[in-house]
Amino acid sequence: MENFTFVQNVLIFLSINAVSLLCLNLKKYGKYISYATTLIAAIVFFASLFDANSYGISDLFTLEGNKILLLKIVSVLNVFMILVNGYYSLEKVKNSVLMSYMFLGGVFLLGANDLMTFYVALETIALVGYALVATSGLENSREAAVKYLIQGSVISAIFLLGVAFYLGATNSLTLVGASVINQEFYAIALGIFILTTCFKLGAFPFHAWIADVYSNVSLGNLAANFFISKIIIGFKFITLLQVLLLECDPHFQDILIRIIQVVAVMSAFYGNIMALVQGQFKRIIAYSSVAHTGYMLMMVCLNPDDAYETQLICYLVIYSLTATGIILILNQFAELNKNQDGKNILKGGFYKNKALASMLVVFVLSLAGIPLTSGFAMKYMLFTNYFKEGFTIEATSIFISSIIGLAYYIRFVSDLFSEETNTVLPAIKTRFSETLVHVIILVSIFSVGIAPSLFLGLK
Amino acid sequence: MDQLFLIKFLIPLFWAISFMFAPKNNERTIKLLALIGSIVTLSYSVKMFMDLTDPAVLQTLLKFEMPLFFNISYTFAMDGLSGLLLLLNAFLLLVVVVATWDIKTEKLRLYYFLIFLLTWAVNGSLLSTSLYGFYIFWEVMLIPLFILVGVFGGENRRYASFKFFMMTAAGSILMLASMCFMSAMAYKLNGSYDLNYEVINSLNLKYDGFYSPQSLIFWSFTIAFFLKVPVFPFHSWLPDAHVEAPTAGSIILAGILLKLGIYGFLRFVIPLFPEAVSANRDIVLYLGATGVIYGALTAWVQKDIKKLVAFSSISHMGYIIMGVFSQNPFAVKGAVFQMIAHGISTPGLFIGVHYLYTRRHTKKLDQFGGLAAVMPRFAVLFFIITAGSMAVPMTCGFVGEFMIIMGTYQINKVVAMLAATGIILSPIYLLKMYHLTALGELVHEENKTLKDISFLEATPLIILSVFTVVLGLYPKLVMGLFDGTINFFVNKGL
Amino acid sequence: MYENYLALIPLFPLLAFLLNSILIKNKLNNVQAGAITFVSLFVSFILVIITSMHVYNNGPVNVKLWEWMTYGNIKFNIHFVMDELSVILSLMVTGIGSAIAFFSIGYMDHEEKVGKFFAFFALFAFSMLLLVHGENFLVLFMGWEGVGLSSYLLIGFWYEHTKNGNAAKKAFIANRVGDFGLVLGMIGFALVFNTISFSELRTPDLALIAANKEMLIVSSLLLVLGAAGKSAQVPLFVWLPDAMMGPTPVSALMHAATMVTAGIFLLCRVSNVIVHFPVVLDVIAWMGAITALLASLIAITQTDIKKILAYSTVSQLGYMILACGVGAFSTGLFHVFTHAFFKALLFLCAASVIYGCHHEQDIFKMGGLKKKMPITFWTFTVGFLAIAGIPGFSGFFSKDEILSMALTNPGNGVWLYSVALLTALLTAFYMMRMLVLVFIVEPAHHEAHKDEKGHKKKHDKHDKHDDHAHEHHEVHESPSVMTIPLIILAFCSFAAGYLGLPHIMSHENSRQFQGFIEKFVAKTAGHEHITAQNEIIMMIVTTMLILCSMGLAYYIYVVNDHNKMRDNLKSKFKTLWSISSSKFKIDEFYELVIIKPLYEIGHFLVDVVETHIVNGVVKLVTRVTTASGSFLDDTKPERLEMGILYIVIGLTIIITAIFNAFIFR
Amino acid sequence: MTYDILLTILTVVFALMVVFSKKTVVAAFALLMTLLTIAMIYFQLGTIFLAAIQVLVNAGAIAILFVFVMMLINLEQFQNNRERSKTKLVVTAFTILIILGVFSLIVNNNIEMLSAVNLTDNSMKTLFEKLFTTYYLPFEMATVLLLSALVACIVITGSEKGIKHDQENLNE
Amino acid sequence: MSSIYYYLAGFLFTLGLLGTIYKKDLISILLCLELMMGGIGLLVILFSRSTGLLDSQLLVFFMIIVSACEVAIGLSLIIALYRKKQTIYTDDIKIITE
Repeated sequence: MENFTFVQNVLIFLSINAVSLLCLNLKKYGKYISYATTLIAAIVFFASLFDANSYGISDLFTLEGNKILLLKIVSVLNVFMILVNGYYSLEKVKNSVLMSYMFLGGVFLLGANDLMTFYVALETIALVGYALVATSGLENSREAAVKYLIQGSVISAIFLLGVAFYLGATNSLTLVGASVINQEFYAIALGIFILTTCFKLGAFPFHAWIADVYSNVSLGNLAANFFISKIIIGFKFITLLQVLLLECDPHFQDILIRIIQVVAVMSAFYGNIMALVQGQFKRIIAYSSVAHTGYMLMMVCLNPDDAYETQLICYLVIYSLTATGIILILNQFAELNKNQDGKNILKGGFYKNKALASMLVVFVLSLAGIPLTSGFAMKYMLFTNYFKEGFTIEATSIFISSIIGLAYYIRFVSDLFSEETNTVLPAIKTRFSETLVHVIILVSIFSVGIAPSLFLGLK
Repeated sequence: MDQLFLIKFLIPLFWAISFMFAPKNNERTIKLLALIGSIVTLSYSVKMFMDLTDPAVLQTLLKFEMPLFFNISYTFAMDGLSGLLLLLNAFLLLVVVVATWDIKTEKLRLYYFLIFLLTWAVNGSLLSTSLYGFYIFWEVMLIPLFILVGVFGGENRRYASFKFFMMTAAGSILMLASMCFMSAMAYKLNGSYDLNYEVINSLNLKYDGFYSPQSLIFWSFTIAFFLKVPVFPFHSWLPDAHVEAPTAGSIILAGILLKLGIYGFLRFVIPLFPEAVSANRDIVLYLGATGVIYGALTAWVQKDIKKLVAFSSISHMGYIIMGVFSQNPFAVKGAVFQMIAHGISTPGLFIGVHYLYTRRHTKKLDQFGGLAAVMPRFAVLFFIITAGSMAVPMTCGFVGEFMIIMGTYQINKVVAMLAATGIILSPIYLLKMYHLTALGELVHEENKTLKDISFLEATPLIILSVFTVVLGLYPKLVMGLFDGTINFFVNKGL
Repeated sequence: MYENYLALIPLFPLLAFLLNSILIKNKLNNVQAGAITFVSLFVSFILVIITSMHVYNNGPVNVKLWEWMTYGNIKFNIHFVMDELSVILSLMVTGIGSAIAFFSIGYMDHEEKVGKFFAFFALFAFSMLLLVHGENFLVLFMGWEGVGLSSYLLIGFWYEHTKNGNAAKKAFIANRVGDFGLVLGMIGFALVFNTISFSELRTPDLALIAANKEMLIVSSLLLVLGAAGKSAQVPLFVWLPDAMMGPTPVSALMHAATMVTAGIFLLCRVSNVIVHFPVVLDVIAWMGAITALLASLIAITQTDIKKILAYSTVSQLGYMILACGVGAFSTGLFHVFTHAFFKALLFLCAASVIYGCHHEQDIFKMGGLKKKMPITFWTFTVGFLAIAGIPGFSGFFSKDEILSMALTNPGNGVWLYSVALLTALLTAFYMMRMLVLVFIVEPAHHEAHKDEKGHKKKHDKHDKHDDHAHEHHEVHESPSVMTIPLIILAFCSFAAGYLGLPHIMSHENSRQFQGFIEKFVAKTAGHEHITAQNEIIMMIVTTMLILCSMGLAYYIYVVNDHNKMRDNLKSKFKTLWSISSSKFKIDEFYELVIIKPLYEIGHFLVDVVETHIVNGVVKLVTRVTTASGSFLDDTKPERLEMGILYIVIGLTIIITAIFNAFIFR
Repeated sequence: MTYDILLTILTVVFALMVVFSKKTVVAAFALLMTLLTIAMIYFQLGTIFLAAIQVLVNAGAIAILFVFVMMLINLEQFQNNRERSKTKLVVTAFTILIILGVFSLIVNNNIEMLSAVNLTDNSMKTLFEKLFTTYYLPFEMATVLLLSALVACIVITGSEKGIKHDQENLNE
Repeated sequence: MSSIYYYLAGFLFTLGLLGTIYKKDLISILLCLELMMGGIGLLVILFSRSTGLLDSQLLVFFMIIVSACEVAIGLSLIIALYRKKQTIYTDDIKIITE
């Protein structure tokens, strides 16, 4: 069935963004107007999704079930993201416009059923990602962007190699129900897809960009990076690989699963160990995200299942939200005392800014997986799944690696409460949008932490 | 079912939160608030205990389905054992508040907030019988103590608090791992993640050899609890934590937190993994006996009073762990009694050290001596507490040790004899401590002008010494409370 | 009614303790404080007498106060009993105790903290009564430890002096070693017989005994260790002489009448079981014999009056243990009975001498006190004759019976006898020496030795008595409050022996005491009866020998110019002399072999195990983690080409892995 | 046949020049040549459309872009390439060789399947029908991509913050 | 006998990969990336030749577009970086962290 409402929505979205693009160059109120229009575009798009339950344009593009759910969530996050970005400078407004393109790329990636759409959408996300990093206006943004770009391009080339092999293996570009003629090529293709996944999510051997990018990106752009490239790409790739692995010859399947397990465990350990020795808090979060990727990556080995998909979505969203919240608060502390090395920006932070500090503690403990926060529920869910599917040893070793994780998470807390600071900090004044973000994240953390079954699709 | 239970249970939490809104720089009000809070907590604990009709059986206080939280049914239940520890906890809260009445800090509200939060968490993990609830509160417990040590501690507090947190949390993560494993099995079995006695028994984990599931789960739980108790090779964090912690931290830590490990053994490990327990009994018994001797000998050579007391409590914990694992009702009861006794005597010692420290600002043994001349009241009370810790008959310390040794003697004579050497060793270090502080001549000038403890300061020590003697003469007073409970557990475990 | 009395007996001292310790703040004067304790003891003495009359006529009295604990069908009760055995002991405790309390009212008059002293005194009496009246092991053990604790407190009464404190600590810990044995032995008995009450152990089930022999032997040996700890037998006797640091009445109380006899009391309590094990009996016997000999050898060369008495106590205790060892429990207890009186007497005399000489304790500083303090002298003489075993005095009967029992003991009888006899002679010798040097010889005779003993004096004395050194003042007789008890005790120590006459003296009422005791303790069995004339001959020979040794001592120290004689004796047996005067270096030996190694082990544990193993593992884990972290960090994965290199290597690995799969499919 | 080999050799030579030539300009020129030879190979393989696009976009636009940028930043100061650490180079070359070897082995394994050629009609008409009917979504996406790339380039280069940085750097 | 092109494509790809690591200045690295793209385009065509897939040609078409965009962004980034640091060497753009 052909269903063009979605195309209409996309076109409306595009046109409003075009308007905002034009408004950018207006002298006086330009940035306000275009910010407003961008926001409106995002909201309109979200609104247009309200009644939607499935979109099938052609067999090349279908959105249904969990994908539509994820799309709704992400379009909320898009609004949220633009809010975080704020209208304080022209740069940021331009970034918001770029973000909406990135979001569009995400939408297409999510629905893509053939490698062509998939590839183009992926590249859109990636390119806008580089641009966002480059225009963050922190002192090292451009260096980070260059590295990101070059490694990203290398990876996209390698991905194309995989595509070529896929083509050779199945004689088609479609991703669903392709009949495999040549298992060797198929295996190679899957291996390269796995590699790409690892890079995009920043798993161990392919994580080189992640620390720089995270620590040199302004908050809004980082949020975009998290929300689009981590949530959508993560979800799409993992579910896709789950499906594709079924087609694979069991012999190769074992090898691929073994590879995934090794990568997952290694990134869990590597991320935690590296985060342990970092000085800056942003870098700590970056490496902890490597570790969390490790925790998550094992999902690839599970069989495709609706419940798992829901849990994956929940995990990704909650993780990204929490990390964003932490980075936001870290930024607030950082701009409070002007030293850009984040080494002791938190020293004694609690005593002047109780609310912020306690919120930071909650977020961090949620990442650490202390009960009654969402982090615990997520971790518990994930590892129970692994045990359920019989990956006992991997799950156990990842658990052990997460012990290391506690050490640096608790460092936040002890810094906040320690008094070795000699410069007495003034109180931080929080903007409204920031407060909004805090509250949203806090609510989401506790709601998922206390009532996980609502979100995890459990009976 | 107790209708008002939830309110009663949440009182400490509310109280803790109320400190956030207390007037900032009005010390007196805050302290009075804390005092009232502790009294209220104690009274409702007593009330709850009174309402307990039959301490032998686990009596459900509140049971509610949590369809949203992994669809588990959450049960608050209480029996003699948990009720007793509940009482001890509330009692120690009061003791802490009174003993540290003279605390000087501008972060008073944070201080009391943390203490009450800690108490609440302890209550929670004592009362919740499903593994989930236990684990949740068990983890929640760590944070306030971490902050308490990290903020109000001594010079080296950062290191100590990190060590404490990391080691205990590592243990609890092991526990979590095996919980995940079990609930995965449970989910496969009957489609729900709930983990209570019936479910875990229905999993019938089989035991053959070390690598069988039951033994692995048993060891992960055991190591988690060992790290908490702590038992001999795992005790590395305890001395540091005690030395660096503020007095309140030390009291609560030694008084109740260490017991939670034992409680975990009694509540979960022994009833749930009987084969593994009986298979690994002797290892643990030897560990316990080693701990007794090790703790005593190391305590003997310490220069720092608090360190000495810390090692002494390692020695006592050795006894307790022996008693728990000896699978002999008498010894297990002895272990529980010893928990109470240790929860009375060691806080007393810490309070004594606190008074010395607030007067002299040092904890080095060689800085004291001959204090009996200038602080007679202190000397007398401190001696009674010391005697209690030394397990002199007619004090509470003796009862537990005697029961444990007797019970263990039936199981394994060698271990019992090894442990009994503690009778010889304990006076060696405790009397050393007492002689170097209270007796001998006054060598240090600054000691000559110390003033004796005030009546307010003396109160907690007096209460504790009264308990020491009364429990020693009439142990039935508490023995009756958990008699049936222990039979219940041990029959499961044997 | 008698039950209530029995319950009240320990109560009064407890009340006195509480009263004294509560009222200590608001200045009781010394007399009042003493009066409280004395009265309490005396009242319970009267109660004891009443009750013991009842017991003598119709059997034991029981009172069960409350239940302490139950283990299966083992009942741990707080349960008092007044039976044949405890009658004797509690009479001694309360009677002699009240006498001593009365005495010490005078002795302590110009001390400070007397309230504390009497409080501890009462506590001591209380726990001693607990020990004596305990119907089962538990109560006995409570009293046992309580005695240890209160003796610790009393010995360390002048705690300002570190060495007093150490003496007290030593006493307590040595006792603790005994308690270790007692606890384990008691547990063993309880687990075998399924009871801990003595009245049931009195007629033990022979089948059970036969069934688990080894365990019982081990347990009884452990009990013997306990007894050795309390009543200062050979491995553990070192604490007793040091315990003389306390005030002298305390020494009299503890080391004469009450505390040290607890060991023998314990052995008698379980006698009905251990008689079945000859091994244990032999161990006990030899332990006693060796102790007796060793202590008397040491006592010969001591110069401190209290130390001499202490060692004599140890050797007498050895005697009693020896008696138990040869199976003559009742005889041993008889000796306890007689010894209590004369030893208390001797100690109190010593006390009054010390009091008179203003806390001078070196016998070479004294002398010629005969005229200055006649009452003390005469009473002391009585005690001396009693301990030396001169016929007619109480010591004679008990000691002589022990000797004969030892001789007739099957197996090693002769050896035991000879050791015991030698001990008796030595005892006579050093007691004579003491008597002579203290009372008879003029001090002028040995002014020369003052300097050589000069240093010894200094640290024997307490600082607060330095104001009156002993040279320039006149020695005086003690006040009547102190002499009256002396006289009473003197009478007792003369008369006490007549309760247990041997057969040959009176056939109709011989061995009444022993007979009474043997209602409870095991009969003296296995000894072939000696004929009357043999016994008489034995007595005469013994007496002769004793007189000879007394004469020898008199000769050495009085008739002959004792300096020369002593000096060339000294030079002749230099090594022996030094060994004896240095107490066989046993303290040093223990210090070297037990204390130091243990302490070193403790240091080792702290310095090596604790730091390098227990913490070491933790540190190692931390180090490894952080080190590997910083190593990986130094490889700077953020560098551009390194990043690409990682990617390339990852690609290579993946592709090769899959290609391997091709090959090995 | 010989034509294939000739093209291959040419491509290889130019490609090697791209990587190993000292002068960046030369490298750019070599890249241009490589792309052209690849276009010829496309032509050889019968995909004329691709050959054309290759010449137009790659050879035309991109190479020119490169040269333009090189002129924008004066490359004289960058002529002499600095030295690499030998070990890294060795490691890289080794891994690269492995990849190449494995790659060629894999291709060898199923060469017969691959070298079976059956060209359906690949006339422009069918091609663009496909593009505008089946694949119109990627096409639309490509427009978005181009648009965003445009905006991105503007934002990146023309950012006043960047210019501020420049002034600061020049002042220093 | 067009199978030689497979090896050519693989060679171009790996050579480009080598270049990205070997080359020193960003522009050359971009050049090498282009080289890789060319190689892969060839490979895609070759792999689809056996079935005569038209889609593969479209894929290559999109590839070319995308790589053009990539290069554009990359070059603009290089310019921005050059404005800031006066260098295009990878050694000079490492980020200093403590």
